[in-house]
Amino acid sequence: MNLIIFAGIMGVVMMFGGLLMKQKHQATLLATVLVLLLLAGNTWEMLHGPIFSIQAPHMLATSRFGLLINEILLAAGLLYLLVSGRDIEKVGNYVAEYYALIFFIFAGIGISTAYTNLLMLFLGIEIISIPLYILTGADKRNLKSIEAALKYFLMGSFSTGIMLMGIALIYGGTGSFLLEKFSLQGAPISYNLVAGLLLILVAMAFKVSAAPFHFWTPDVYDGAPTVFTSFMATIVKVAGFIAFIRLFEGASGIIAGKWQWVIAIIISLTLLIGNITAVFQQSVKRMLAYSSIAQAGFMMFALFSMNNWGREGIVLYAAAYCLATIGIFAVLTKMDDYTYQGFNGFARREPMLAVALAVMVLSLAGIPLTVGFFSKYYMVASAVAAGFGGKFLWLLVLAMLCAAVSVYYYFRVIQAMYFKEAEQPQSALPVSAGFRYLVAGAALVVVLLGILPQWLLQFLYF
Amino acid sequence: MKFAPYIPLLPLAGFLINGLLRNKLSKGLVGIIGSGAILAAFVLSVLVFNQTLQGETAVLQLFEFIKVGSLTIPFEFQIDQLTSLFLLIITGVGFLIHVYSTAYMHEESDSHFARYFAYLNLFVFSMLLLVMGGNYVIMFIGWEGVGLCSYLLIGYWFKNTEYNNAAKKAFVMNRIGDLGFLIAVFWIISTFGSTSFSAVFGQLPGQFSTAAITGITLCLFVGAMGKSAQIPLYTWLPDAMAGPTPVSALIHAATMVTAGIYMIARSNMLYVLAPASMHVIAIVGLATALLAATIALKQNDIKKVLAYSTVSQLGYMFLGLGVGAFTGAVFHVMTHAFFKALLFLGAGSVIHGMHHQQNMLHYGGLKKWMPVTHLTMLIGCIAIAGIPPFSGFFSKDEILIHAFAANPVYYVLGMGGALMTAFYMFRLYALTFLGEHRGDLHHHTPHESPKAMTIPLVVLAVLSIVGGLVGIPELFMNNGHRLESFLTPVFENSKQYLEQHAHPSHSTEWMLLAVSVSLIVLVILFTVRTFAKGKESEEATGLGKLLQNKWYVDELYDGLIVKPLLALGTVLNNVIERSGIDRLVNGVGRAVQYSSRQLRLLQSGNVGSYILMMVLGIVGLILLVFYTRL
Amino acid sequence: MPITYYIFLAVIIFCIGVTGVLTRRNSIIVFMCIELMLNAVNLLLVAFSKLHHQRMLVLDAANVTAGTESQLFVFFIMVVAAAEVSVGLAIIVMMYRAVHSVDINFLNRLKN
Amino acid sequence: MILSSFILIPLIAGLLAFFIKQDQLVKGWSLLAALATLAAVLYSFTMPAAAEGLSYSRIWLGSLNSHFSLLLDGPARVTTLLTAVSFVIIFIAIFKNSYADASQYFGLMLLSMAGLMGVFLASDALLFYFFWELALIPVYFLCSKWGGERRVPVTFKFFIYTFVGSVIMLIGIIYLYSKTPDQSFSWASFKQAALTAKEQAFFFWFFFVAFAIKMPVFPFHTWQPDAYETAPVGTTMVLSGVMVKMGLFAVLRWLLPVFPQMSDKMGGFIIVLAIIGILYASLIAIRQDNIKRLIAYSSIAHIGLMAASLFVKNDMAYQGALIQFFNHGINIIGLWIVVDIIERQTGISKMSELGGLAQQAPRLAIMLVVVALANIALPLTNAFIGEFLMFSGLYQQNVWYAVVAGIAIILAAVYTLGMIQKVFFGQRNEAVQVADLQTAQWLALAIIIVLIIAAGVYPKPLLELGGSLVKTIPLAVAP
Amino acid sequence: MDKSQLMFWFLSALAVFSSLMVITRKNPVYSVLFLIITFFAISGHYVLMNAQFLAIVNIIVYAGAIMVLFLFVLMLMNLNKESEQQKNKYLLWSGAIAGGMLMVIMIAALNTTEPAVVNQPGAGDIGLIKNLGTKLFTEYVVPFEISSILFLSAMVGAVVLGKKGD
Repeated sequence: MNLIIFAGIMGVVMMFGGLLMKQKHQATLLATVLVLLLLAGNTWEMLHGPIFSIQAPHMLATSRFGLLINEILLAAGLLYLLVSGRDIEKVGNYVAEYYALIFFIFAGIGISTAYTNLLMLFLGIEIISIPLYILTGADKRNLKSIEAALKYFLMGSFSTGIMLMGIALIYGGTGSFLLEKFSLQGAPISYNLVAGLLLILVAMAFKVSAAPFHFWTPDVYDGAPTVFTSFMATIVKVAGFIAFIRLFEGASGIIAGKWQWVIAIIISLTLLIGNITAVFQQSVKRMLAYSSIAQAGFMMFALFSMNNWGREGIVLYAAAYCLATIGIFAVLTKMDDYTYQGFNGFARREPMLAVALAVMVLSLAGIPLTVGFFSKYYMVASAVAAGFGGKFLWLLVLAMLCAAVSVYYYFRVIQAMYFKEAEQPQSALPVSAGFRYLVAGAALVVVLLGILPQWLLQFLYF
Repeated sequence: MKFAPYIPLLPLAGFLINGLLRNKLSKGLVGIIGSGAILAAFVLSVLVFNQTLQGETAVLQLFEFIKVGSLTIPFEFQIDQLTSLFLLIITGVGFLIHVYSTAYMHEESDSHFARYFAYLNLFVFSMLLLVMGGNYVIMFIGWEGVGLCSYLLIGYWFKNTEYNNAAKKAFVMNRIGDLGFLIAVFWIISTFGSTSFSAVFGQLPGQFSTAAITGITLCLFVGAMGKSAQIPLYTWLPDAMAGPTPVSALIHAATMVTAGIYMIARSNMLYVLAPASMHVIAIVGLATALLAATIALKQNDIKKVLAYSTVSQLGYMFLGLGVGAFTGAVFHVMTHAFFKALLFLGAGSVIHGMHHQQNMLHYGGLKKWMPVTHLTMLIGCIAIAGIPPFSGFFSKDEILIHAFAANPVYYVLGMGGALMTAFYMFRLYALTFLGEHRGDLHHHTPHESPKAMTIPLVVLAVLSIVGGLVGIPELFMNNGHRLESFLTPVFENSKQYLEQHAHPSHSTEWMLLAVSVSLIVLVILFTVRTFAKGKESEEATGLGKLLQNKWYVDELYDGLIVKPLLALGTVLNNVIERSGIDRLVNGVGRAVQYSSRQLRLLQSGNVGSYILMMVLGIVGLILLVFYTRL
Repeated sequence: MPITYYIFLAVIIFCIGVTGVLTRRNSIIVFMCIELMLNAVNLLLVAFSKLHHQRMLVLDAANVTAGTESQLFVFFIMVVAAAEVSVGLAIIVMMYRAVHSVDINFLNRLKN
Repeated sequence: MILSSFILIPLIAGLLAFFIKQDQLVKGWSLLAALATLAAVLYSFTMPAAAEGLSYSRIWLGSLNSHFSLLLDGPARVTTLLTAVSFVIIFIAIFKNSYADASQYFGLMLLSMAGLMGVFLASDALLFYFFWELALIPVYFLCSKWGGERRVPVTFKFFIYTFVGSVIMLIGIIYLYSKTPDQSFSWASFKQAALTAKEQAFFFWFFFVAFAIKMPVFPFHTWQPDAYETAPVGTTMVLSGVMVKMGLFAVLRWLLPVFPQMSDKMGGFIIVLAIIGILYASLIAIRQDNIKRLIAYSSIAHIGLMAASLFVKNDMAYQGALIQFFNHGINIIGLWIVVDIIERQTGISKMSELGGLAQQAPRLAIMLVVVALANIALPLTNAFIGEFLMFSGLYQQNVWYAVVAGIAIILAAVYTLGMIQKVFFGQRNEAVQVADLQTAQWLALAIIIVLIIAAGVYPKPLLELGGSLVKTIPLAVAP
Repeated sequence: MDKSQLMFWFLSALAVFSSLMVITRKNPVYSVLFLIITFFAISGHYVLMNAQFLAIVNIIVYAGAIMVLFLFVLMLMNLNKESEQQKNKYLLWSGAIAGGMLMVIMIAALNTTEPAVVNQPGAGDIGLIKNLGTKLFTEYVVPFEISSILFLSAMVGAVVLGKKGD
């Protein structure tokens, strides 16, 4: 919960820092330090309790789960700044402001992982969304960026409208904005509440780009400056999921037996559309956009089964997905050519990065020995553990078949890197050795967590 | 008896030495090693024979070969009278043929020469395993081993594709039979729980269903059909003449092809309990004897005539087995080994002398160049035609008499076959040795073969003459049939279950003998007169053409079995595999790509349509939750 | 007035807003339609506020502040809407500067 | 600990191999690692074993109740021995071949060896799944990078195909896990999983499909000929010699004991499917002109027989199949060595373009003939024992199984002899030049031939290695 | 029907009518003006429900500030002419139908048989500034403070996006 305060303050610090600093990389340095501080603060809170205690029981409540997710997202953010800082500097002139926005987003993430009141959810989502609209349009010279920002903004606002309608109806049904009020099972079910829950579900599905509310995702991810796509697709998306899960943690019983069907249909649509459409893509960036939809389909399993397995799974998923996607995007931003052909002969060009990328891609595809496997594993296991293995077996099979389809487009990256030769010999990427080691380190973490996922999960329980 | 296991080991050693050192050894050394190994084996066989002659038999368990659950298949040898007789035939005739080969194959290069002897030794090894094996599995090892050697030796001149095809055909046809054999073995295992002869026969007659026994025996007979070239699996044998002639003599006349007879004689206990199988064997044997004889009538290739003759003679042996004349069949195996080996080696000598010309129409009048060959061949012809007191007479007569006892029709048909045998053998003799020479004398002058070839001929000729004396029928001499009394321990148990036929009276026997011998002599005289003049054209018409083309059986098989199977293979490969299964598999991939192309169109780039989808999604969800029952 | 009337009214206005979003191409008007949707929500929230207030009064006469929270929520919606409008209009202006059009379908490079 | 060394030696050696830059050194290193593994395997055979075999267990994922547990029982003995021996032979055979990026090639080979060992040893379902994939991934890289023409799409098809199978299996594993009495992945618990008849029916197929694709059994086999054709030959040897045994082995360890009723009920159907596959593949093999595809189809036929035998569930078929695991692996590696020699020197793999090679390379021809004879299960070669027992077992189950499947014996003779004839015999094609065997290849083939004959003449040690069916699948046999 | 009911129907009709005009007018300026009328109608509803604070805020913030901003932008861009030609009739109709469907479905779904609680106008004074203010600065101080972040980011956004050239 301290994250909200610290992140807000640091956002302000960045804003003013921007006035003082003349050099772009100073801003990056400052931002990195500040994220490190955030991370340290959050770690402290996780281990020893909050530094400031905010007494707002009806608004926010910390949970170990939320803190762990914050920790993961902050670590991912640190990695993100370290590997992509240079690219943020290249987007435009307002580097400090970009960082400020990123910190504001972290404040929003802090809210999303700790809210207990629909108002806070609304504010949190908006605090995340509004800076993102701006970041999407940050590359003003690029028409794609403008288009993406406009699309994102209009559709985002529309979904806000839907969400608000949902909140209003829930209020009509329960007379409260508190999660606990409508989470109570066995409370009289009003139609307002059910309709409201559905609408809010739709709005959240929009945020995490679940089908059929995902349409903004490919266009926005494609159009936004690649560094910010990386941020959006990973950290923000996971935060959206946490908000989603918190929202429905106890509410799934309200729609009684139909909840699983609703989610199952959304999951299957998401998986199918995400995976199948990704097959066709020629641009790696756009492929990653569809892949993020596809991964969202898997993450939705946590909502589907609503049990501890799902929660553990989402923790792993957060780590797996953030690490891998940030790594791939970091390399992608250094490339001139975002198509698969651009990766031809990459293994010769950058052997170490190629290995790291391969590991990350394998992780995204869910191959064992990478954390991506366990994240998918926990998702399927959650559904089985919840007792849906029989009735919804088709969903599990579908999910697994979609995972197999995903191998198709992920492995095209590996194929390009390792088995195809570039048309003309290319020099190494213009990156520092530190960058290479960082990406490789991330890949190593992916493998280590793939062998011992408990190392991460134990933080949920100690 | 202790040294019996060394009998097969000797040729195996010969095979290994000649095979591994084939580039290092000289031809002389190779010949000595190859023949020496067989000679040593022969000597040991004689010792073994001596012991069995005194009624000593043994089952030697060497080591545990296969042990699975309750089933144990030891690597065991069974040495008894039947075995020792075959040992003698195999090693004896084998040795002669080895000696013969040292001269016949002398034109080959060193390493090929060694390869040839290695194969021959391997063959003898396998054949010995076959006859010594104490259970059906060991027998099967030899059974397939001889098939392999036959394959290797038929395709010995591997540059020639036709020879290779013949080799392949032999192997595959043998394999068809082997499958029958294998199934019989499985059946035996499931019925008797063991494959050892002693254990299996020891349980008989027991409470076994006739159906099972009949099934087993018929399956075994299928194996025999393949190995001993019976209808319908006989067509490989004539083609097998592609191999070097000594090989034909050894494998495709004297030894391997009689494996079927050995096996059935060995399994006599089973067969007597399955009369239906016996009938089948008799009929198939007789049919084969007649069919092959008719084909032999019009063949012009000297080896082909002999080959069909072999098929025909094997048919007689099966006839004998079928009518319960086990001793007669074995007797005929023995005499046939002598005179057919002799004939083949003689033919080989002729071919050698004629510089690998095998068409009899180009022979004629060879007796003046090749006196030894001529004389020995004549003896062979007489023996096979069944003129007393040559060996063939006694053995064939024994079979035919038994056939008469079983069914006079068998006798009449068998007699017809015998007449045809006389006809084609003397046709061969006359076309080859009598009359004017029809070949081109300017290029090649026929010559007599070297000593290494003629001596075995002479030895075999002597055996062909006197070989029959071990089985002089009761008709001529009381207790003359030494062979029968020798083999009694093998067959005595089964005798009581044999279908009992009234044995023809002596007077009937005398009459039959007189008629048959005189008919044969008549045929011989007619044949020699006709063909000494060389009256035979290349082109035949009518029935002759049918016979010359072997009743078109090969073509029939080709059209009925081979081509459809190949076509089926092609269909499976091109249609089912490529356009069916694989297409389906690839189709899944293609369907995904297709739907990918279609689904991306949803992503129209148009905010209005995106939001439209969202609204429809909301509508759908509300409908789902409020208005459906799940 | 029965609460359902308010619900219906809000839903009708909300859906008119949705229809506007679906059918119009001028991004400013689309944005205005979204504002219309927000207002429909606001209206509904205020109506529920009254409903809830009265319900709670029946149960607990001392609870005079029941229902305040949804009016405060409306307040926050307006706050957020204001922030959104400033950003949204900035985006629209940015687009207009670049392509001299505010048609949402004018820029259509990102698809498939 | 000795069991872990089966996996760890190749794993560590493989990882280290990536850093050895000298080609000869890395080859020697790999051979050394394989030999060390073989030594470990052989040493383990001398160790006194409990009734079920050697085992080792250590906690791995506590919260999932998954253990790093290994079990060396009868089938595992055979397959680990096969793996160790095969890799030794393979490394010898390809010693003289040159590879671009040799360190990567050999490193990946060793990694796949570690994966294979793991699959054969794992007695924890999750661990098993891990190794199942670990064995596959290196092969994917090996085939895609060092393979022949069209290597990328072909390998990809292979990969996705098998991957589909394994993810389906993963669902089964997860589901069974939830049904085990103690929520554990261990083999013992899986055998006690309480499943309803319907669940058995479903998940039996989930597992079977994964294994069937790996084997491959008709009609899941279409990836295989293409993959064998394009993969680099060392990898093809691994694929065809060892990797196909994964599926068969998995049936023994994970399918039959876990789904006893279903495997009884469906056994007949699967056997029929396998037998159809045997004949089908044999008939297709006859029509192949490409020698590699011929061997591939021949392998499908052989594997089909083993698959059928596993479902027969009597001792003869079981032991026959087990011994055949080993024999088939050795034999097919021998065939590939010969094919490799020919293809490397001539660049031709079409039989119609070859011919008469026996004149140029007599030693090679003899070696091929011996291996080919083993391939058609001639007595006194190793495969005879296996096939004899398998057919015998099939016969005990149903006469017609043995009779119909037996036709394959004949067809095998047809295509194998046809291959020998077309490649080695007949008129020599002057344009095609083949030198005779080099030492390394000679050595590899000699080892193979010694094994072929030794196992053919004295199969007892190998048969004893496998143990009896009752020990492996006690539940299946109990009424 | 008393006065307040009459007012309700009038205001409702006005709101629906003017919002319909918002989405049907070709000229955006008219749309803006009709939107302002809608807002006024909604504010009227607020007054009816004794939520004066919100009524005032609605008029000042929405109708006043926000709508003027819209109008300003429109004028700035000189978009008062009808510049919008809907090429895709299909999309237009499907949009209209989908919107209508949503409406029907939502109304149907929300049409409860719950006992109709009459919303008496004028009852309760929770809508007064005093009550709201107290609550806002006690219980709702956290969101209130947090919304400042929202404004800060909106401000930064205006700078980043609106500033010309870079």
